[in-house]
Amino acid sequence: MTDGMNRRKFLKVLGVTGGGAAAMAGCSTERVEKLIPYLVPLEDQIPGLATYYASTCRECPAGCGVYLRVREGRAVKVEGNPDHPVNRGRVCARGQASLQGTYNPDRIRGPMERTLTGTFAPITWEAAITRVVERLKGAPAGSLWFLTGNEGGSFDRLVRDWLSALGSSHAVTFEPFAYEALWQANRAVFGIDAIPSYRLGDAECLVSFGADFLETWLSPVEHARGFAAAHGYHDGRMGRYVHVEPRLSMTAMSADEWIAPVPGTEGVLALAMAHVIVNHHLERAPADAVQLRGLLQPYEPDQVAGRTGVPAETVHRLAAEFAARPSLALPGGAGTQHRDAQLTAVAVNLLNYVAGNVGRTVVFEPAASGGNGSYVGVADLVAAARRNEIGVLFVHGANPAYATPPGLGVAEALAAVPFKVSFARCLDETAALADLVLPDHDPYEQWNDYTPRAGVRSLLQPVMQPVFDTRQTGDVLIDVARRMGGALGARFAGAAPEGGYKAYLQERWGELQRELADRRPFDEFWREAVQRGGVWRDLPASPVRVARDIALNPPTPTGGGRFTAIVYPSPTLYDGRGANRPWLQELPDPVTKVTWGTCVELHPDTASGLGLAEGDVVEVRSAAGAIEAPVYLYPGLRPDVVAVPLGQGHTAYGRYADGRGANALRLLGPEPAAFGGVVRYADVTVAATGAHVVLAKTEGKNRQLDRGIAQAVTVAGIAAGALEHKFHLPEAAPIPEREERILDEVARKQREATKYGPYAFETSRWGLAIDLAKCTGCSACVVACSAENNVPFVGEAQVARRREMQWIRIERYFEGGGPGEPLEARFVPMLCQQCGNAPCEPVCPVFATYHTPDGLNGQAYNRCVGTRYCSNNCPYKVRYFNWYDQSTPDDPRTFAWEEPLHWLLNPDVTVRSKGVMEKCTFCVQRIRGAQNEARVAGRDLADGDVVTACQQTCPADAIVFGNLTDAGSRVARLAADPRRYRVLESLNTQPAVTYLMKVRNLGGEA
Amino acid sequence: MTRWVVPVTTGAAVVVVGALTVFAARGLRSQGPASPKVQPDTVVDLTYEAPVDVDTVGLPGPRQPIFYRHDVHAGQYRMDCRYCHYNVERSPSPGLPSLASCMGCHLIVGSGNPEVQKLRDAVAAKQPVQWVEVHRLSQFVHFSHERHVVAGELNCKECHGQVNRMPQVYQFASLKMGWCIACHKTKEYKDQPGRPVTTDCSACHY
Amino acid sequence: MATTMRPDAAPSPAHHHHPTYHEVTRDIAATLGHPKRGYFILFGFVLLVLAAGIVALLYQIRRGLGVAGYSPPVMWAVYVTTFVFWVGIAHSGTLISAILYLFRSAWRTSVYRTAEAMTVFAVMTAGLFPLIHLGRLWYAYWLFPYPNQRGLWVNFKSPLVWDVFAVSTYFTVSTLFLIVGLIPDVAAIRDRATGWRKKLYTITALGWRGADYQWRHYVKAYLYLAALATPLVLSVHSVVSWDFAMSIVPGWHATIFAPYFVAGAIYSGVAMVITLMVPLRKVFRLERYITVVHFENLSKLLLLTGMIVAYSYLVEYFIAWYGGNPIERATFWNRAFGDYWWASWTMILCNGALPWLLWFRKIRRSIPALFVLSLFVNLGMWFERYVIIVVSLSHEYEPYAMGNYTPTWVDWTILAGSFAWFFMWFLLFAKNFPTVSITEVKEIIPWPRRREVRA
Amino acid sequence: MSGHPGGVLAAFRHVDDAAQAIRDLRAKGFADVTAYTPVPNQEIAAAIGRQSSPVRLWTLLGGLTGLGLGLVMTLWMSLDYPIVVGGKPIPSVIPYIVIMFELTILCGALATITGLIVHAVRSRRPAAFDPRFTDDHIGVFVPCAPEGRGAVQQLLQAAGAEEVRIEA
Repeated sequence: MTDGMNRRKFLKVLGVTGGGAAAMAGCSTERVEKLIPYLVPLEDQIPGLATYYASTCRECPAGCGVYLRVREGRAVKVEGNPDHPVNRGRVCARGQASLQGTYNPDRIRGPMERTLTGTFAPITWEAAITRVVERLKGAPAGSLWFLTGNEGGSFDRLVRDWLSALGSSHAVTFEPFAYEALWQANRAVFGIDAIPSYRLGDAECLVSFGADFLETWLSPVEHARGFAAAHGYHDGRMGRYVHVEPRLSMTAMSADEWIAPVPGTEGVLALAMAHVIVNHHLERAPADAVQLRGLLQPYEPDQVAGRTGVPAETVHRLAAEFAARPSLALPGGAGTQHRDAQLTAVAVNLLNYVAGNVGRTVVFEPAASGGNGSYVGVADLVAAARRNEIGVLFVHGANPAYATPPGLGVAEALAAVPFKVSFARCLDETAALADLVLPDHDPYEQWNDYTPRAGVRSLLQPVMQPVFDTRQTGDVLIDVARRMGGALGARFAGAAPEGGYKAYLQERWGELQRELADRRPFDEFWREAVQRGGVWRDLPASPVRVARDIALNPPTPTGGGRFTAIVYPSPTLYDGRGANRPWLQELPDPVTKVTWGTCVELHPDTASGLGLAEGDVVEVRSAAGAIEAPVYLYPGLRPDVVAVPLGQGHTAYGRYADGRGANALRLLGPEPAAFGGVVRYADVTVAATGAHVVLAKTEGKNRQLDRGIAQAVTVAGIAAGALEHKFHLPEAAPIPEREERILDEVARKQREATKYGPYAFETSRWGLAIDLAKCTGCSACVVACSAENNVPFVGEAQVARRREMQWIRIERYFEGGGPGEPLEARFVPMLCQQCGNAPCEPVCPVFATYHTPDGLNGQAYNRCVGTRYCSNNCPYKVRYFNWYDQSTPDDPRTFAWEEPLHWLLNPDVTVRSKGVMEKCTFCVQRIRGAQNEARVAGRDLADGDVVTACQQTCPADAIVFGNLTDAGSRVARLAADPRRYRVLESLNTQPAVTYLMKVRNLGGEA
Repeated sequence: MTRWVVPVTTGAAVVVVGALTVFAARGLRSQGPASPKVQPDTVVDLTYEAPVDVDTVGLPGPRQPIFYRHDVHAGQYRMDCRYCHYNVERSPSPGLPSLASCMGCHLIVGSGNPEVQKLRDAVAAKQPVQWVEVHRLSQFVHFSHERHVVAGELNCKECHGQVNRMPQVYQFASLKMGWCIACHKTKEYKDQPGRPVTTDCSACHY
Repeated sequence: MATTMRPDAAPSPAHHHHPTYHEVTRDIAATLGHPKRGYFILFGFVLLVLAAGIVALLYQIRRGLGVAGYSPPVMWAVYVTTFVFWVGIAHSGTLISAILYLFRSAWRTSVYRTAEAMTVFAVMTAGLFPLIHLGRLWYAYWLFPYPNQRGLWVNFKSPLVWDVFAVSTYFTVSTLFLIVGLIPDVAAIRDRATGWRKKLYTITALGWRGADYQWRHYVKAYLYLAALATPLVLSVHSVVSWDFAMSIVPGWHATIFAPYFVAGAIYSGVAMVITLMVPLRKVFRLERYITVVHFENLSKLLLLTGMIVAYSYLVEYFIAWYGGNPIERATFWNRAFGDYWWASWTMILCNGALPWLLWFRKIRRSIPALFVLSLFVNLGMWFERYVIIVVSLSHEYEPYAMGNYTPTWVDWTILAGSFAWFFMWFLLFAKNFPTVSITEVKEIIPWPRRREVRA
Repeated sequence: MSGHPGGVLAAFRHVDDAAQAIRDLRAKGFADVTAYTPVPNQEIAAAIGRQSSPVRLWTLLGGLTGLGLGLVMTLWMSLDYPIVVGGKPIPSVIPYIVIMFELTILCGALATITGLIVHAVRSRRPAAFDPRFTDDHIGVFVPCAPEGRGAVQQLLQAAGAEEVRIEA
């Protein structure tokens, strides 16, 4: 397979598909197209059919397994690997956008060196490697440093081998979110150097102390699966979830109860709960829990209520619930980013322990290798550089110049390093400071492996020819080693001459095979691993006991500024590495719905107090620095808190990221906290600058005006029969029974009259069911849809005019929040409802939109003349118009597929041109594809043969697609669920999309 | 009563015009290669010999970088279309023979033929031959060879004409929508007699 | 023409001190002929604005509709507003020329020609906008049911297709009506003109001599054209109103729309007639033929239709409340007190309130007052359509998808261009064809007779 | 220039004189008198005495044709390539009524104009003409052989014609 891969040349590939080229042609058919054959046929490629290769997503440390859909030798879409234990076939928004990293037009196209004028100039690989070798020969062993991201696999090992052979041990790992507090707390409380796996699926009562476990924390996709299993509504039962954090994060929006304590006091609250449990509810507690009574004594709820701002009875109630059922408390996110992060982590560990969760829902496995490193490491590196102890610095997979607080002075420090080599794929802030840039392959172009957690070894394989003249860093290092000769050369002269990194990797996997006591020949083991995407097994939980000597250093009082600023990782851009993916830039933040920029979240009352309106640009100033950004009015905050997402404010990193928004890290002090990480809290002041901008957000009103768009019930409500009388728009008056009959008769006659020609035969009616009790608003479906359907991004200015084009959007509505009533947020994925009586259809003068025999609301793009009447008449507003030509390079201002981004285009879907309306059609290309297969095989479609892109990627499995006329299908059963409702049902549009009401568990019925 | 004549006749005229529009439409539709006319099957014609030398200029269809003779390969030697267009039964796109498969024969066969020499040079230079596309559908039309050939049991020549008699391949059918529809309106599902194959827009346009 | 009208028919406006037939011919023929400098300056300015409009349009075609101010959910805006505005303007022309003709109202004779010309040019202007607002106007011909190889037809259920038929029919019929009415006048001028104009009119008079055998058919044909134009004019704006009423957009979906729109159309049209007539009368010195009486009658028409429009506004709001549909209510609340309150109140002030001044005879008979008022009405009627279209769309069913709209320079330039286009035609017409009907003005002047008529 | 059979041409100022003159002439058997008026005039028309114009038949038939055309076109076209929109019947007559109506008016109007032209041309009588007749005079032309012209001339003058002249 790989050989076929290597022989492949893109010229041929492009020629055969014509996909890219033809796509650019828009709707013109007049151009002469060339057909360019392969020189040698590819045994695993059938032109016109997709091939799938297993690999691993490296967008964040979670390490989900993915399949790459490859057409004619180019990867066109990321899909989840169903076998992979981490994500079980689901992928998050960032994973879906990962191919925009591969095809990013700003990728470094070949090796570069810094010239005397300070600019970069291209250089050959040969010359580049020679330069490295010279420098290494000249540098004293000790002065050699290697900074990597969280590589978590054989590459880590390679780097360490490589360094040790050169006599250096300065390998530093830097991951912006390294969870230092958790590592420390686990050492302190359980004496184990690991992060446990949190079994959300088994937790009937979940309390998150700030952990954004559905966004970025540890392994969001895996968590979402577990959360959906435990917290989804299954015949009368569901888990309960309480979120403790000063800010209502996206994750918190799925909570049944949101408690906003004084910033930094989550730990105290957790200890208070533990206190109650050890004193009153010891049912499930392990025997040695009582010994903690003394330790917890000072945390009696009434004592701490003042500090946390949470009334004692709440603590008692929570503790009772927590102790009564299999439960789980999560330390993380904002809860473990303030000064007292370690206290929080320790407290949560204790809470889990006394509730008897350790070993049940908190499972420690034998420590996985590597870990995330620590901020302290970088601080040391900077110090060393300042002391001129670093002669040569290699940087791979880390971008400290951007991702650390500017106060740390990474840039200045690096200036003191005589020779810096970067292996960056994009010219990020750190690479921009390097002397030599040796661009690495994209993860999807290289051989590698990754260990998300103990027991899981996940493989990466090149799914296509490299897009640019890049080389895999592993190969480069080995090449350098060979040229260095000596100890280093000897170390890598090894097993496979010329084998390069792949051979090294296979050596490691040989060891793994022995470790697994697998007797098969290695090739067999290897091939299977490559096909499956890795090997994994369940490890026995290692039993842990609480340590005897635990010190609880008292929380530091918050002081200084008027507000506490919380700097949180963006659910879309993570720590900023997603900022050069246009899909992620245009993906509305699940909470604020703002795109393409930074906004400062302020509580409406706070804002009015400061005389600020939405869009007013404010200066947020802390002791460390200041940023300027527009205000977003967000009721989901404590009035004394402002929140700013990370991820923007790049000063390099390509056209989509550079100079956009503000970098919230400027607010943070550089000095590592006691727990070894960055404190992402700051005492700040907020002042208006007088400037005002129109926020590029996709949201109109954030209240649903009692229109029943997003409906919800409570478990108690269902028990009390709330579902019997369902919500409807209040009619002017109930229709008299006689008229009702007449209306039905008319309707029947009409249906009869539509049975004609191709409509006269029995066909399916495609439908979708969306369970709002599971939907977490994570927006993975949005990017998946864009990727599958060639949906272009339109850019900030257009979004500001509400011209975004994502075919599925996650509407977020607020309920309550008035004085004394809790604020509640609801998500509704809104896509074309494929109405049975579609209002959009009859108004189209040219039949461009119409009803297909199988019940879709079809859209023939090439027939559309662009009257836009259909959109006016669509009550759901799910039709999107091509205001400009996003599909042609002729107009660079609006071109959305800058080469090589256009290699992402799905050849099965028309690329829409200027002036036509487009919309969701339930991935009709997948339906037709499946129907063709079925016809050719002479069989009927079975339930599950067709899977829409949104359904396929949904981490919570909230979306189900299928045939409504097939009573046995999953979707048909859900469409009959008592919680079913259809949006704006009173309009008699007969939507094919059924929503299942969100269910909230207000507790008390444990 | 002469004054009746004029209005009556003119009135009639307008009606006729109206009717004509309608039938004109009919006509327009069925014209062009309507339901593909099937020529007598010539595959059994074992005696066919392709003309020895033909002048490309005089022939219809675009001129190709190499004057590949379908009439020789498919006609005289009666090679099956699927030998080169190997995907036609398993993929929407019929597939284009790789130069390797050409060389399968032409390593030995055809020495001395200047056109074959071009092929060998191309392979030697590792330069793919850039054939000119003859049958082109717009990117907003999605056509599956697999379904038409396997499920639809269509013969290649119904859409491509008698390629085995074409020294240089030309576009036989208009490949316009009206032409597709004309056929779809006549054909029926093999397993459901009486059910016409679909004329649903979204069968091809998505 | 009033075949049944006796020379001593009801006292006509121009009754006292009639001009003689000859004076009529002379005075009106005098309005033609070589224009003065002022005319050319005005015409040049109009062409300039038109050019700007065309440039804006070409730019929009090149880059896409995005250059206009559209922001979803407001998918229709200035262009459709202006389309409805111009179609509305057209209507009064047909009303005066056809409906009043059937009602035999004598006073129409001296104003109907201007009104009718205005109709034709207004429809010509309106007809452009359905094209301008298309995403792919180069495919506009797909809107017609022409035989094509695809075998596809148009969707006759779509109000937009009704529009295509209604507007093109309306254009054809009103143009024919104008031309037919012109023939005898052109003949009259032909017999007085000299030089190239003589040639022009000789051709355009189609050999008219006013012979009995010509009048005989002419009179009937004109009568039946009027009879056809009358239901047509009522239908056209009903169809236009159905573009909205047929949808489910709150604020559009109302049964009152057809009569409401027709009244509004005539209202705006009459206003435009006044706007045109006042300067025309001055420049062409037609005070003798277009008298205060005519303006008073026009303003009565204005008052009547204005009252109907005001009533329709009330009904809209009333039904929104009485119908009890919360979404409908929200829409109208938003109209009155939402982000677009200023537009709604402009419309209500100009169309609902100001016409009440016309209850005063003083104002009805004060030409300057009427002129100013007519300008306000034109403004108000444009805003009426803007409110109906933009404001309704900005506040529909899906709260998350609600949003506001602001036009860009492209919208404004094309809007201005449409006015230029209209006035270009009107100026050309005014200098080359009689803007007051020679023949029909004569008709209401009794023939000189030797003996008294025997009753 | 005479594109007409010679005769006598008279110009009247007073409508009753002209009408009287025409009546007298017809009484004397001059059937094909041509009268010119700048505006249509009932008295003259009555004096000339012809049945009302057949143009109305054109209007009627044109209208009916349009109606039929609208009906046939809308129904046939929607059945020819059946497409369901908004769950409505494929041929739905009610919306099609709008189209039928518009076509009725359109064809009616076009037919009327055709009728006008056709008949105006067909009933044309060659006769002498004077520009004054489109201004303020009523013209009467009596085609007659040279020998009879004197009598006619006298009759017309007696009737009060302002001017009478022989047109060769």
